[in-house]
Amino acid sequence: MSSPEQRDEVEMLSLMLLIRRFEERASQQYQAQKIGGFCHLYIGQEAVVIGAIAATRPDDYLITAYRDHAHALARGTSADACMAELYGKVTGCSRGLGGSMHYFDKANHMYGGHAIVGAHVPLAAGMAFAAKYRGEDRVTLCFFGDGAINQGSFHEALNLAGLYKLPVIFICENNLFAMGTSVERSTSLKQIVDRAEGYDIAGYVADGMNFRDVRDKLAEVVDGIRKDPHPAFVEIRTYRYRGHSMSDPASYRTKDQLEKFRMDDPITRLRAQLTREGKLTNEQFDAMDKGAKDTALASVKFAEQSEEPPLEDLYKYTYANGEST
Amino acid sequence: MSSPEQRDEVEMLSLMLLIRRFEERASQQYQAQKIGGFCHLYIGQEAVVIGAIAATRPDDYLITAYRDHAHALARGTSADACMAELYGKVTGCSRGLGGSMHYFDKANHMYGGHAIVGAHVPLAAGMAFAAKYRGEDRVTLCFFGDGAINQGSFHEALNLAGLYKLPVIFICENNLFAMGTSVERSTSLKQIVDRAEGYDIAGYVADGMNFRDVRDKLAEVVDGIRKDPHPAFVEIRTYRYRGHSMSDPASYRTKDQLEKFRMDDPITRLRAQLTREGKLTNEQFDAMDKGAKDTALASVKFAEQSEEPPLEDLYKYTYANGEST
Amino acid sequence: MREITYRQALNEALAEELERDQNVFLMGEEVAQYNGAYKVSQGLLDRFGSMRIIDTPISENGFAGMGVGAAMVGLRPIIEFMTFSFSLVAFDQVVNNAPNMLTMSGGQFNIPITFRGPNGPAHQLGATHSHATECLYANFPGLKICTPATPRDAKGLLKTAIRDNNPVLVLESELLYSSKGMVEPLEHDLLIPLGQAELKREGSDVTIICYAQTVPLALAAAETLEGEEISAEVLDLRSIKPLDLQAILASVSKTHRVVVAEQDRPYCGIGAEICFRIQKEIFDELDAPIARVSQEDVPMPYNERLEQAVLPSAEKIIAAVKKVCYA
Amino acid sequence: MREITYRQALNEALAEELERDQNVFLMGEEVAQYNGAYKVSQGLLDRFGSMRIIDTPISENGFAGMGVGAAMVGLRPIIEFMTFSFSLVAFDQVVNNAPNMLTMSGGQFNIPITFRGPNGPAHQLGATHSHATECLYANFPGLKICTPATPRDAKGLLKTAIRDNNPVLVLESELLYSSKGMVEPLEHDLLIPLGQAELKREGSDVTIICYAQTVPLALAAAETLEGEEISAEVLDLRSIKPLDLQAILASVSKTHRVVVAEQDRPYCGIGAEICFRIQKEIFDELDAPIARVSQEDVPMPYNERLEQAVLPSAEKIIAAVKKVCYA
Ligand SMILES: Cc1ncc(C[n+]2csc(CCOP(=O)(O)OP(=O)(O)O)c2C)c(N)n1
Ligand SMILES: Cc1ncc(C[n+]2csc(CCOP(=O)(O)OP(=O)(O)O)c2C)c(N)n1
Ligand SMILES: [Mg+2]
Ligand SMILES: [Mg+2]
Repeated sequence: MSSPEQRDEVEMLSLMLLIRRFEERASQQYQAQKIGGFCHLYIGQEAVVIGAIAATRPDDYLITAYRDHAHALARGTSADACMAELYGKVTGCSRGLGGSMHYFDKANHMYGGHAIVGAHVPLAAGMAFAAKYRGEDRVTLCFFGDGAINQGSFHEALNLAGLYKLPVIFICENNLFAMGTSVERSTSLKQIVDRAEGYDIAGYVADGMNFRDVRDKLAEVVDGIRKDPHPAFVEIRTYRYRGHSMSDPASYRTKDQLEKFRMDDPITRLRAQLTREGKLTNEQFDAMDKGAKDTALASVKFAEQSEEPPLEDLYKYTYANGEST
Repeated sequence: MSSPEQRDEVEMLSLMLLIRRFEERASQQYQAQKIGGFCHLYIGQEAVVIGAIAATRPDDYLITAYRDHAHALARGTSADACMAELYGKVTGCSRGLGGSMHYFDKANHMYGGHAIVGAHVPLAAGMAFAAKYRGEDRVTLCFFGDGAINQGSFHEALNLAGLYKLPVIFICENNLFAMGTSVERSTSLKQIVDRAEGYDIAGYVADGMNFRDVRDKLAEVVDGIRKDPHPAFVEIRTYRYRGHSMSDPASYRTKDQLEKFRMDDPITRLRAQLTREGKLTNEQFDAMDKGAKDTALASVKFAEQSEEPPLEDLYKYTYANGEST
Repeated sequence: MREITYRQALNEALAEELERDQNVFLMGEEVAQYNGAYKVSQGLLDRFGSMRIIDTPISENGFAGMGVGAAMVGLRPIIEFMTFSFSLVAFDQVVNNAPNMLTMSGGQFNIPITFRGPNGPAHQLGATHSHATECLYANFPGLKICTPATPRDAKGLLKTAIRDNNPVLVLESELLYSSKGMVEPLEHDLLIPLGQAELKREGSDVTIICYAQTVPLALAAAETLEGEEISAEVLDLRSIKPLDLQAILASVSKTHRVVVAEQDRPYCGIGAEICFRIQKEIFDELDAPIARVSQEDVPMPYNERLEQAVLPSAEKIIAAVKKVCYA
Repeated sequence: MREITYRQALNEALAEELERDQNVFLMGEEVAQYNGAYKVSQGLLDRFGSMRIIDTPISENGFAGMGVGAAMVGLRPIIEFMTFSFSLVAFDQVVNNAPNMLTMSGGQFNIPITFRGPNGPAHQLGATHSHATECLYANFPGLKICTPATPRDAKGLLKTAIRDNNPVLVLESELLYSSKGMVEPLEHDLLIPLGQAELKREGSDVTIICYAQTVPLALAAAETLEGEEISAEVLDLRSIKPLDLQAILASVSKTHRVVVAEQDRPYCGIGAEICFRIQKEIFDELDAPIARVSQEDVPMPYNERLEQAVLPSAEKIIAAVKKVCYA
């Protein structure tokens, strides 16, 4: 049988498949107007969060922006709870009160889903501060987009993390665009990773279309942090196949660019690697893929059959313990 | 007779003297409770703003933080108007409505005096943008403290200036402390100037106790910008002899450190240079100094004899043209 | 008159003012190449070029501040917030630097800047993306605020705002962008003064004071109420600051009963201020306590049914009217 | 009981709660080595060490957000703003991340954080440094706000705030830091519930509603009015949110006349909300319109005489009382 690491890789591939199939389903249901609000898909970027998950422990803190479906699924939130959240149902991971941009799952150490660009980066520093305060060897994973690095809150958080030597990894998911704005049009820098120098924080680059590269780079970074708490910055180069949100035709980029990245698909690549290495057969892959599709489909059924949150929820969650004012 | 540059240096020295004597007087009047609010003295840092003035044109835009008396005097605002502002008199450079932290002088291109740390840095980018928009070759001088570089607004402004290639010089007056917090305790960097790298902005360092070094470094920078608009960052190392504000005993720093900088006083140094070079006699210096002292003393008299702003001013300046709502 | 959308009306206002005055420029996220997140700036980049229609990074605080700085030296910036929910990260620039400069400089620097973009809840965007900011900004002297509800008002108020010599917030509404209405022909230089309310419907039994997103709700409520023999006057404030107190007092002095329908949250909301002013000026004219229909005082939930429960609605306005009319 | 200063009372509250609960820490600019810009945290670094009393750079948005993050994973941060005027650069963290998290996460993450520091105008600090922020923050559901006026209230409310499981703003007052008052002995665990007003003086002719800096003004006014045969009741709200409406209504039902004395600006200020609530609940009890004494609606000038003209004062309160009493 396969060694633990090898098993892990197959498991990780299956998580990537789950993310993709889940989002394809979500996209379909959104188009059928079963889902409201904004909806931002992660398709194409799967190796980023899964590479990070593969390099860390389940109790490490994880926080991200609004393109967050994958991060919850990666952390073990069920597809049912994720789909139900899109439907605004009480069985959703945020009881239907958060929606696509605000997935939370405390039990699985998923600290959200945050929709104000950059505003969760200081939160990550605070979580890392708490770990250090309590003498835990937990690492905080903070994901954000290439657009977020131009926000003041990003800057303040990096400086604070550098100053207090907090155990946090700032993971920039550089998918080349913030809505319609390409990185060259948003950042006065040749490489995003160079921004870390301005805080004396070590910077790394990983190939986000390559699961193993992401995992290995992060494993190295995590290892260093567990021994001696400090922040790190990792720019992961990736691409979103879809528009910024469901309503964006993405006409600001070329077909060629999209095709180039699709050719380098992270799922296809990991599959090929595992197959080549004799760790995965086509049948196994097909079964996994079917499993992912079935789970995604079942989640739609689950969501549709779930209840709406009761009206009392409005007041129940404004203050802790349902206090009223 | 002396060449224009030489005359300039003597003039610049006399401005430095004026700043020092003015602030000594202001300090005395503050202690006598003739002046209210906060009052932050610049004594020790005179070569910074005067070096910048010597390297630029009177119509270049200038904006700074709340430690701003020197910047107005350097730009040609009269000591009378400056002192009257501290007294809150209608003859003050901001009609007594701004106070110590909010000196403004439109005619002399002094764009304030801004008291929220870091918040004026984007304004400087906007002024530089306007210059570029209109095709002017004006440079914007933006002064701020070492504490300001940890504010989000600083970061956003630098990125924007880098991106749009705006003709602005970000001048960090590094006096080693932000209130009681030393630079090593506020910034996760060995050298402040390195922060500019995170924006692909060229960084320079100058010795703020040395007028000629400040002037020459800035002259070089300004020259480049006039030819081809772009931002620059200059860290100027200096020291404030007094506490952060009038109420701060500055017990967080050593007597030795203060003495070391006092030994390197920018006025003493420029005086010695000019004397050594035969451009200034002791008599000339004494006359200049007496002139500065007289001007400062006269400004107190002027302020004391001036009127308070009328009550109508309250409503007159809430909206342009005195509109009411 | 032509029928155009609210979005188109705003677009015309921008184009006309950009055309009229070289000092006017538009800056914000996705305003240029993307033609605006909500397409309000459609076509402006092509027409006015990249020096005047400027895309920014996601740096609201930074570019709002740039606007203030540019205004200090004579330009007339229009700063678009993709939504006013995002203006909260630029709050300090909007409330400190823009409106205080004139006073702090003793009258030397007025700031002729326009901040604009959609404000208030849209549809299922959740707690952080649904803020109605009018009552927050109204607290700051030196700012002016308008809240157009119709295409005509959108065009006329935005043009006036751009020409105003003070910082003006034009709080638009995502939910109204596609709504249609009659507007003067293109060649007409439509300017609607700030601080003038408009009676959108006359009535005699009760005054419904409203603005922006609550105007269509109030009109719908009035329509229904008419069927129940209650004649409601619908007064659209159009501007929040300056507030047209005269128009309010005139209407209330006629009807003696008031419902304020507001899109913001209740605590220290716009309706509270209006209530205070009415009772202060014409206490004896009131035949019933003033009622308010606002959001519920809770963070906005994502779920559609719960969101609807939080928001003002025609039904809630009708119920409030009946209450104040003791009907 | 002992007589101590308001500053000392806050210091004791901090020390006691830091002592009681290892999860409590204090973070802000100059709170540690400098012992606080206003010396409220005097001695705490020495006693609790640098892991729990933490100096920060000038990054309000950053460290306010760190507090929210730390609270998400079980700590109980106390975040000091050197003044609440500077909280405006951290506005988004205070109004979005702190109070919305519980709703957005469907009840999973409450945020037990205390934001504290001086609020409101001090003395000649000018327009950017004199903000009274209570009405801004009161607009946001999920936040609680208290505004102690006496040393006893300062201690009891701050201790309660730190133990509360929600984000609480403790809005102190620079002008009151050196004021003195009687407070229970050190060993007494003084807790004053949020949402309970206190009658600071009984009276029968008029109710003066006040909080924070206006409490001493209201008491002085009441004293003077007594000499003129007007008996004023002085109700100190102590908390802005939750608001003790019962106490307000009880007093007004007795006196039938109200003056709200508030330290904030008028437009959508605290007094507007209170006015709305009173007339809504007990319209018929009111014998006169409700009057407010607040700041003038202008940016705060530096000049002392003009600043005084902008601020509420005992004289202005007296004039307002006379007006509502038709005296
Ligand atoms: C403060 C703020 N400004 C603007 C927005 C609107 N907005 C949402 S996502 C986005 C682009 C973000 O791009 P990036 O950080 O690269 O993340 P990606 O979408 O590529 O994952 C923008 C501008 C927002 N949510 N918050
Ligand atoms: C946003 C903000 N936070 C805090 C303050 C209070 N404050 C005023 S000056 C200052 C220190 C600034 O230090 P630095 O930038 O180094 O300038 P310096 O005083 O040395 O000239 C602080 C914390 C403020 N004015 N604004
Ligand atoms: Mg991106
Ligand atoms: Mg300094």
